[in-house]
Amino acid sequence: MTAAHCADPDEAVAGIADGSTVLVGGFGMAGMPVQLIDALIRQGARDLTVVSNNAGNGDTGLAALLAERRVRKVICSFPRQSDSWVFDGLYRAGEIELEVVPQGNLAERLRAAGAGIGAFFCPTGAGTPLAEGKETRTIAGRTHVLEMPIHGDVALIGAHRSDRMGNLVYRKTARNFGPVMATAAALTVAQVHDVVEIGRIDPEHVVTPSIYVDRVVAVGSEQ
Amino acid sequence: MTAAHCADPDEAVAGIADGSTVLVGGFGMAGMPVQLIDALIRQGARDLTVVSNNAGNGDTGLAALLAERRVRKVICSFPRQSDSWVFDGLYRAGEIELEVVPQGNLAERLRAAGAGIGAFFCPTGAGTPLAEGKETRTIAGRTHVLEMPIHGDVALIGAHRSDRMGNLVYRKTARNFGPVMATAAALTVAQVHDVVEIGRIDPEHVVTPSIYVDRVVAVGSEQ
Amino acid sequence: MSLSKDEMAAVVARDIPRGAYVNLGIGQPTLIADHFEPGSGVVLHTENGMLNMGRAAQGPEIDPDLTNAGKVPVTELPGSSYFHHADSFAMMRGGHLDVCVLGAFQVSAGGDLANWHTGAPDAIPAVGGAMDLAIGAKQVFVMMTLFAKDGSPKLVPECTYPLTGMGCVDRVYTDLATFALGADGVRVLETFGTTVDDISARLDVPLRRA
Amino acid sequence: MSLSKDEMAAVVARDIPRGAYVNLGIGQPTLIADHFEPGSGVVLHTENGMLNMGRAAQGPEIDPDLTNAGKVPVTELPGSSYFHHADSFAMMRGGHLDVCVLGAFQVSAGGDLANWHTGAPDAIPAVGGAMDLAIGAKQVFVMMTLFAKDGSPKLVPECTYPLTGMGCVDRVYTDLATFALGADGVRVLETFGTTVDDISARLDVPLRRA
Repeated sequence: MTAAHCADPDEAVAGIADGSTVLVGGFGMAGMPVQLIDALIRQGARDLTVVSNNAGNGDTGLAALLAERRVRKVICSFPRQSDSWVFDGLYRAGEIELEVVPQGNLAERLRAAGAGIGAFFCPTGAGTPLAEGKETRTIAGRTHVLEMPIHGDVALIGAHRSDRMGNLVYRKTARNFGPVMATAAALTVAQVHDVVEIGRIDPEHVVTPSIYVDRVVAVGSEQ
Repeated sequence: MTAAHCADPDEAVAGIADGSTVLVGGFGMAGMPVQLIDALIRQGARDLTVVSNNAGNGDTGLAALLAERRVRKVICSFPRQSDSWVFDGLYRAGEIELEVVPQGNLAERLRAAGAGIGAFFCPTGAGTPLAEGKETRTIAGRTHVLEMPIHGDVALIGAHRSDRMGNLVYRKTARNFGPVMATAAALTVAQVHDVVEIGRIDPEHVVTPSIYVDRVVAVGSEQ
Repeated sequence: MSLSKDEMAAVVARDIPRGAYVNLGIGQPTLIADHFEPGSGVVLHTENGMLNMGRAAQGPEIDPDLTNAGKVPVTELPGSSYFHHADSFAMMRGGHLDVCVLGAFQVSAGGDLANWHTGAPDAIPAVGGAMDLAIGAKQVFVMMTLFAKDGSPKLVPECTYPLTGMGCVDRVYTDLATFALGADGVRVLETFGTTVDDISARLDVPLRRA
Repeated sequence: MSLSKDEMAAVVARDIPRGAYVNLGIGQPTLIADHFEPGSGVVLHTENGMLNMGRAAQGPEIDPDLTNAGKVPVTELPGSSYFHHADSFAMMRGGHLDVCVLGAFQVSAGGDLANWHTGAPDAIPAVGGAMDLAIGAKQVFVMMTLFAKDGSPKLVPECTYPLTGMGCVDRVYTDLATFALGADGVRVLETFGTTVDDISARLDVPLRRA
């Protein structure tokens, strides 16, 4: 169905259930759906699994969600950063589960979920601790590891612009995980800087076609 | 390396070896690299495996290549068309090998080759004659079939425009197989309507990044 | 009176929800596009890489770079988008289309679909995107006559033609009746110029009334 | 004299072919970008979705939507392109980059790479894109000091730290020497302010002369 246009971020995250797997876009601050995460904090869902490249920075956004003890598990490629003290503290206290996934496997497992791929073999991580316990197979003389899709109940992504149908475009490296996560979740929510009339985005330039977008909320110009 | 700009289609297809697997873009005439195929006919390589959605129409292009007995095997999703008499005749005479692949598997197997995926499981074709002899596995309660990548020695594709680096954009549904095949071949050759200076294609709008393009030839405006 | 092709298309169109993302298979299902109500918001997908496809192109609208999966020139609607073949089939195979409508040679009571190959030994096999659509869409509708030209039923206990997909068909729209296929068997939703009893007498498939 | 970080970066830059597509890992390898000759045509990839990345952004050039993999604001060069994360890693994993340069804790004589985890029991694991780069690029270069701060060698018979990739390193650029790794073992290509004999005496790895 054509994307619903929400009045504010709270409406955009309404109904996210306890126990959901939430895909959160962004790489650093680029493409990070800050207002949607803040709304998710207000919304109250708990026992969440968060799939994102990092595990929160400073005391805001994802880190604030973690600090509220709302996240049971983080699936990410790089939790450890200079300002990831909230995650670090929870992890060292044994109060949060962590699955570290090579960044390419993270992206490809999300894509697989969106593309109807049940599992795939790839060489990343073969012979390393991150492949321990996983099925392997030699293909074309090389060890491959079997990887499974990561499906989201919800994807929260940041994009640049949407049209009224929900077609999305991004800006520069803020594109990152958004287009992939949009395909991998049952409910995709996008925050955008602005929403334009249908026909104002050239069909050749659409990055995320409207079929993947369920809810859109405009959060105004870039900070 | 930055794409080489060829003076004509003959230079663009120079060096294609006998026995090569040649990926040929296009869906119907949209995106069909007509001038490159004509040049391949003049170039003389034989014993080819051609991977394309169809198996030639009328007496020109792919059909002409087939008629010259230069193709050992066709891998495609839909060989049978109202004007595929050249292929039909060779097939019925037992003079050409055919592997019929569901169109989505064709696209996904090409993508896998370009993306470093050694094999993948998907439900397409499970329980049908096209999955006979293939490994299957039940994932999430559903029968999946193991599919292998299709690597090309050469990809011949038609795009709309290139810049001097080899970044490509396409027009409308002529995009089809070009971007996927460009990633799946050791040598990718693109025919385009025109070549523009670097910087004239917006980095947000590039569909095939220059890294995938080895040779470009401008063939002038659309017929 | 049994339904004409156009009337069948209208019945299918009526059952497609407003705003649905839909793929209409090559052949008869393309007729359905003419029967959506104005403002239905139905968005058509074509597997050669486009969403929000418009009607067939006429005269000067014809652009060789813009065709549907049947290679017929078409138009684009505002809000359309283009994507490459792997992305297009990922959309189909990943379960994102709400409905696809396919033609068929045979459908079994268990929802198996046969629509790509008659099994004739001299036929050249050609499958296109049928197997991907059959397994991918949230709902798979079939549109066909209920009986072949030789009078044999096309809704059968088991397909004798080679399969396109297993247990994938949800609804069968025919000239004589509409059927819903599910875990509880085959239900007749509607009949056209005939009765459930008459149809039942001509099929080898047990039928339930709606 | 052993090489400074900047001098090591210059040595690596010299060995990267003109026009190559290159990924420079976070940390020391980013210094290499300053040493390509004008007109080298080297195209830098950053795994967060860009080809033809320019230098670090200064002052008003800073755009929060344009960073490198280290999250440092950067600039774009004419002819750049943007793509999403799955496409970006497909580019890496599919073998399309000519060279990647990574830092390392240890490299084994057989080309195993350890650069993501010290194995310390209280360390929080974090891998980023290192494992994908290690297996994906056509040539994997490592840039590191030859000895750790405690004097232990980082070019070793077998890695004791957890692996990033198996048998993936082609060249090792250090402050004291450059090594080529291959089926014939470890060859010293060049030394800096020292001799092969001196290095040999301090490593547990048999060395061949270029």
